[in-house]
Amino acid sequence: MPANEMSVMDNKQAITEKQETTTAWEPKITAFVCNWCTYAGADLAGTSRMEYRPNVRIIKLPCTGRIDPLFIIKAFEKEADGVLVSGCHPGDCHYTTGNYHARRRWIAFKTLMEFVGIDMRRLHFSWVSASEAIKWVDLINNVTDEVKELGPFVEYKGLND
Amino acid sequence: MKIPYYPGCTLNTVAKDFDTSAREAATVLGLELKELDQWNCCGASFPLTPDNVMGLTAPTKVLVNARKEGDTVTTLCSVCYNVLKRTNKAINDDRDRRNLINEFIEEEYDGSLQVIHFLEVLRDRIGFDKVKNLVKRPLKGIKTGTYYGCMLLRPFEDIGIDDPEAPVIFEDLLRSLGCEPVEFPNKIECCGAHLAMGNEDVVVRLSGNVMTSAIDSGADLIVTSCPLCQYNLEKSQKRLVQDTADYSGIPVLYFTQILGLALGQSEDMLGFEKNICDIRPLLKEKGV
Amino acid sequence: MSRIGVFVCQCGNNIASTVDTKKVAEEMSKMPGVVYTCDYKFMCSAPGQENLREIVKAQKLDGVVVSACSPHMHEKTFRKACESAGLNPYKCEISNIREQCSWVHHDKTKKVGTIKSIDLTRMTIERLKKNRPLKNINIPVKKRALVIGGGIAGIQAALDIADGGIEVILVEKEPSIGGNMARLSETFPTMDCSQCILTPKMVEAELHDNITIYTWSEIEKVDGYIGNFTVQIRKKAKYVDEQLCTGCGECIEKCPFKADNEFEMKLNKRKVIYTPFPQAVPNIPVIDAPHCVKIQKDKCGACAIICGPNAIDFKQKDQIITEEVGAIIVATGYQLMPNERFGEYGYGKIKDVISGLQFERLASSSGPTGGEIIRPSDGNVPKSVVFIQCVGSRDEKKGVAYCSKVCCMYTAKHTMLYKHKVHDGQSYVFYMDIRSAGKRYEEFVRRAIEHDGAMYLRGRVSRVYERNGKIVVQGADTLSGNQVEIEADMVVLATAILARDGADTLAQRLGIGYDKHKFYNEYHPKLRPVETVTGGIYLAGTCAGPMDIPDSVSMGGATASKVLGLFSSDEMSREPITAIVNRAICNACWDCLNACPYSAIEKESENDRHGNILRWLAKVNDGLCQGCGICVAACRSKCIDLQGYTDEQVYAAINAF
Amino acid sequence: MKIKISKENLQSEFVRKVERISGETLSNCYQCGNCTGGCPVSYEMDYGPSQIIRLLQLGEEGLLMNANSMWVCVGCLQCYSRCPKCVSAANILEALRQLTLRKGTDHENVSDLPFPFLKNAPQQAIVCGFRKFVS
Ligand SMILES: Cc1cc2nc3c(=O)[nH]c(=O)nc-3n(C[C@H](O)[C@H](O)[C@H](O)COP(=O)(O)OP(=O)(O)OC[C@H]3O[C@@H](n4cnc5c(N)ncnc54)[C@H](O)[C@@H]3O)c2cc1C
Ligand SMILES: Cc1cc2nc3c(=O)[nH]c(=O)nc-3n(C[C@H](O)[C@H](O)[C@H](O)COP(=O)(O)OP(=O)(O)OC[C@H]3O[C@@H](n4cnc5c(N)ncnc54)[C@H](O)[C@@H]3O)c2cc1C
Ligand code: SF4
Ligand code: SF4
Ligand code: SF4
Ligand code: SF4
Ligand code: SF4
Ligand code: SF4
Ligand code: SF4
Ligand code: SF4
Repeated sequence: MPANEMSVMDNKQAITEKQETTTAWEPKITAFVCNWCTYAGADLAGTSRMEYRPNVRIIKLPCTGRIDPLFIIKAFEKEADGVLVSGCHPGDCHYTTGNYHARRRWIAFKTLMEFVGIDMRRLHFSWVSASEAIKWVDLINNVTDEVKELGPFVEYKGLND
Repeated sequence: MKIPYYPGCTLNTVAKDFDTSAREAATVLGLELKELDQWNCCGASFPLTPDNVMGLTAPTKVLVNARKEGDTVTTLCSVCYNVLKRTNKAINDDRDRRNLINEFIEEEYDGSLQVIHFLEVLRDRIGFDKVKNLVKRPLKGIKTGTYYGCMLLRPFEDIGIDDPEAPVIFEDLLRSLGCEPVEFPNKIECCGAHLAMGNEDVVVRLSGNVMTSAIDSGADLIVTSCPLCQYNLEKSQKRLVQDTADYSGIPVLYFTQILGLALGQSEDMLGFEKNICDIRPLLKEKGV
Repeated sequence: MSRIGVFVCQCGNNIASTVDTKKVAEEMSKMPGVVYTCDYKFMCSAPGQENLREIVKAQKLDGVVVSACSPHMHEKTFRKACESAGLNPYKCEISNIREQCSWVHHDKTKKVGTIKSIDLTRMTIERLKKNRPLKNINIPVKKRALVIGGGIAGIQAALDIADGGIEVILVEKEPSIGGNMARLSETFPTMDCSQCILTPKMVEAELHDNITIYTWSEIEKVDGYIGNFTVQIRKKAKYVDEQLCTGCGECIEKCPFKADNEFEMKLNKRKVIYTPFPQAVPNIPVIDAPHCVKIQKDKCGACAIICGPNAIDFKQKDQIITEEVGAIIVATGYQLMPNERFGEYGYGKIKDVISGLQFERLASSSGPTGGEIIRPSDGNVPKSVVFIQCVGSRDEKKGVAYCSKVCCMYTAKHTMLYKHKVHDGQSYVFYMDIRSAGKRYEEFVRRAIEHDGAMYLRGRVSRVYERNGKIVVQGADTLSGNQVEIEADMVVLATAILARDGADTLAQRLGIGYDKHKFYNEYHPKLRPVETVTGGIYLAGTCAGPMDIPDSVSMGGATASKVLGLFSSDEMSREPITAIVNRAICNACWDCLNACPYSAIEKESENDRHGNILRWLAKVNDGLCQGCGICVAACRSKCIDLQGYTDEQVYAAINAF
Repeated sequence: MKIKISKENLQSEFVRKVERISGETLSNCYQCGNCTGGCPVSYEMDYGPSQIIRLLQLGEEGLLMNANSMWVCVGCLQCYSRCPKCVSAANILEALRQLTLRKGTDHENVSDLPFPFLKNAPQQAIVCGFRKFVS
């Protein structure tokens, strides 16, 4: 492990003060979302003061077409118990066809994920447009609950360490 | 050239003229219509509801037997043609139905047969040019109304013998025999089909429209390719001649009869005497 | 080690009520590389920004994280502030702890919000460490525009741009500009004469100092990108010297041979040397080479003999002209589906079954009959005319699934024109729905029915055939539920509006998208309707889909305003979020090139001193790249990356969770 | 005449059965009327083919099962051949016939058929007629 990554890990432990000791286990969800649709949809959930489960951490990308399957594997290797990928609706992509590329790749990737033994209920692919704040909220709640039921994802943790 | 031939029930009985004239004409053209060793009725209608698999078993048996004798089968009757060709396509295209039928009739048929109409044999295997060269008695000046009816043309996706709105295969054949085909609006409209059973009024109206529109367009004669069309037209002709003062009638003949005539068969052999409206005075009048 | 400053915003109480901002700042100060943290009431306020600037300078920060609202709100604000403090703007990142945290987690104990804000900020800090300073891309702009297609849409665009002081090149493939509108008689919904309103515009375009018109010309090749296109135009041989010709028309008069007249929709013949119509712009004839007896068989030559100024030149060759422009407007229009497609309507074989555009020519006072409505077959006045709508439109089986949008309206117009010219005539219209959405459009259709006596029948026509010299139209009136039959003297088909043949080839040359019907794709159907995905290329008129004249003109004008906007400064500046190839390791598999929706990736060769190609590799054209990153995910050997969203940055964020 | 329209009727077992047996999707029909316009026997039908489809779309069973349309249809496929939406009214009418015949109700009484017809008519007319009219 590179030096500064190590320090990140150490820091993290220091900062979060072992939340597990005080509360029940909570899953961690990494969300890869596109800048134009889903990120804006999530913003709208905020401006509308909706409420949803706090387990998700968003990583913003220009387009779902930018998502490398390795990002997802990496996320599972690290802290994530569930991963969410969300972008524009088909036909609505800011970059015209980016989400098609993502979807095509996703189909191939799905088989791979199943092959390497990741429960597909841990990995969600969705479309949320800039106006679908409610859909975003439902999505996060559902994904969080589902992953929570599955329990922590331990198989991959520290593979790279 | 030998070609496996499925006559179908009607050509074996009431439409014997259709069958014999075709066989004779084929001989002149250097062709043998080889009747299938074993055959049964095709069912006379292609089941329009896709859930009716039973209706496909009879025609499939025909296809199975035909397949044993070659990769092609030809028919003369448009209805048989329609039923066999569509069944064959259904079996070829639809795996589920294929399996179901095969299981039922205990065969392994895959739809690999080519079902062609005798008109296609003439057009694609012999060629109308060659037919033309063999004509001994050119039927010059005879204006023919070529009546296609429904089964020879529709549905286009399954049959595809010719353009369903403006077919020409019939006209092209008749032109090679020296006739002058005339265009008439009802050439692709229905004759009344199976309503012959139970609803004769409709048949008389539809078939009557076919004949009057042909007459109005200047036809001297109507040719058909289906015993049911032939029957409906003739039956209606009888009624019209009886009931309508200014209806003079028009000869209605199978295309093979006309073909035989042009290829030099004797008139006596062709069964012209059975027609309600005799063609022989016309032949005399036109001097052919 | 980096020197990062973290600024946590309270946003009044918007953040502070559910996030302990002080705690967040405190925790962040423990992270390696972070040298300064604080929390502040309103970061975006003037004092907030001033504070940021001062600290950047004082602390010599090389990176800034602002934990505040969505980057869609204030990323620009803070990047600008950093820039003015001497920090590269792309070394400033926003952590969204308001929309993504304080506003969606209402826990008043601040526990949930604080933990999440810490996570989010930490992820942003780690990401920031991998940020490289980037510079905005400046692209010089060539302030000239190209308009392809001289229909009403193209003419309008050209005039508006030219009036804005910009030079325009207008390329038209026919011998005259004017397009389909030049064929129309009168136009709905106002019924003004088409020529009367179009011709002045054509002349204005011809005389405009800023407009150069190339007729009888087509686009051969397009290179470059927004602001910098190089276009090759094939100027086909007219066999008439445009400099010498005075447009006297003697040659046309003398030419003894004729060919089908396409402008008149083949209703009559024209000479082999011709101008398509009397008001043609430019008024210079062309020779239809395939039909010219001199060119084909070296006989005749009558036109050359009569021509006073010796303008006829049988040896003229096609010319290729190269033009440099900064923007391109595509306005290539439509064509009608040929009648020959419809067997049940007589396959174009029944002479008196005609298309809508043929009817326009019959009704036009400058048309082949001088505006008299007569049958093409025998010249008689038709006393009963059937109009059939939706022919080929809304027909998935034999035609196209879409609605052609203008035929409901022009059919109503046709019934009026007919009534005005044949007072004792009766018109019938078979329709499925009447689509007359638009200002004064429904009123227009009602006028045809109520005032001009058009008989509207709701139903499709099944068949049209000839019987005893009449045309029999057999269809249904679904409102009464009956089959109906009409004996007509003439039938007019409102055939579908299609994209032009060859529209796809032109699109490929331009690198713009088109749908399955070959209509060009707009960037966004609602919000960017006149732009294409390719920067600097715009769409006007019916090449984008069926529409009428008012819409075509509006689109023409809208493209002009886009072009004038683009040309308002000498350079374009844009975010440097573009792909970049690692030249050392690219193995030229072209996966990126095939994936890029903007054709922004080019093949580049590396040559030795003698010009021999050593190897190929991918190269990103910054002018075209939109920064989607699709190529990055496509490249299996990881040798292309997206600036601003590099793999390194993304992994840093993932790892920091 | 008044037709009562309700969700139950629109999605009734009957309507679903017709769709299943015919293999056609009723909602594809946009009621252009082309089938009725081209049908050679629609003049004789209580409801033309497009009206039959409309009644099915409305979930109305009584009117169409009592109509003569299904018995008059000659199966000529002109309707399907020209339908811009590739809907086959012929298949739908066949399905209605099947629904009646499968209940054991014959449309023609075999013993009523005139002897000359049975003697002279082509076999195919008889076979086909039986298939269309007799269970
Ligand atoms: C029968 C009928 C009647 C109508 N009546 C009315 C009416 O009354 N009122 C109304 O508002 N609308 C009416 N319309 C619609 C109207 O015709 C169109 O909205 C309008 O003409 C569209 O103009 P345009 O410039 O987009 O296309 P077009 O007029 O088609 O012009 C396109 C031009 O581009 C040229 N071109 C094409 N390809 C190339 C190329 N590759 N390179 C160079 N040049 C090229 C063409 O030659 C043409 O000159 C009618 C349409 C029809 C069919
Ligand atoms: C129910 C419904 C659904 C629709 N759905 C769609 C759809 O799905 N897709 C679609 O493309 N279109 C849809 N539309 C149409 C769409 O709403 C309009 O096309 C569009 O909103 C028009 O925008 P506008 O800017 O012209 O007018 P407006 O949206 O009306 O904006 C005008 C603005 O001017 C302000 N204003 C008015 N008078 C003054 C004044 N004197 N001084 C200063 N300000 C003034 C008003 O407050 C308002 O903010 C729908 C319309 C309706 C009614
Ligand atoms: S920067 Fe954003 S979060 Fe901070 S005060 Fe301004 S609006 Fe609120
Ligand atoms: S080419 Fe000559 S004759 Fe013809 S219009 Fe021009 S100047 Fe007149
Ligand atoms: S040379 Fe050609 S264009 Fe000139 S008059 Fe003769 S045919 Fe016409
Ligand atoms: S505009 Fe009217 S006539 Fe034209 S396709 Fe649409 S509905 Fe049919
Ligand atoms: S980032 Fe997108 S636009 Fe740019 S080169 Fe890659 S795929 Fe093309
Ligand atoms: S995908 Fe990668 S290796 Fe292939 S050409 Fe593009 S940059 Fe080079
Ligand atoms: S032709 Fe087709 S779409 Fe039109 S009414 Fe008949 S079934 Fe419906
Ligand atoms: S198949 Fe039946 S419904 Fe269709 S056109 Fe023929 S008779 Fe009419």
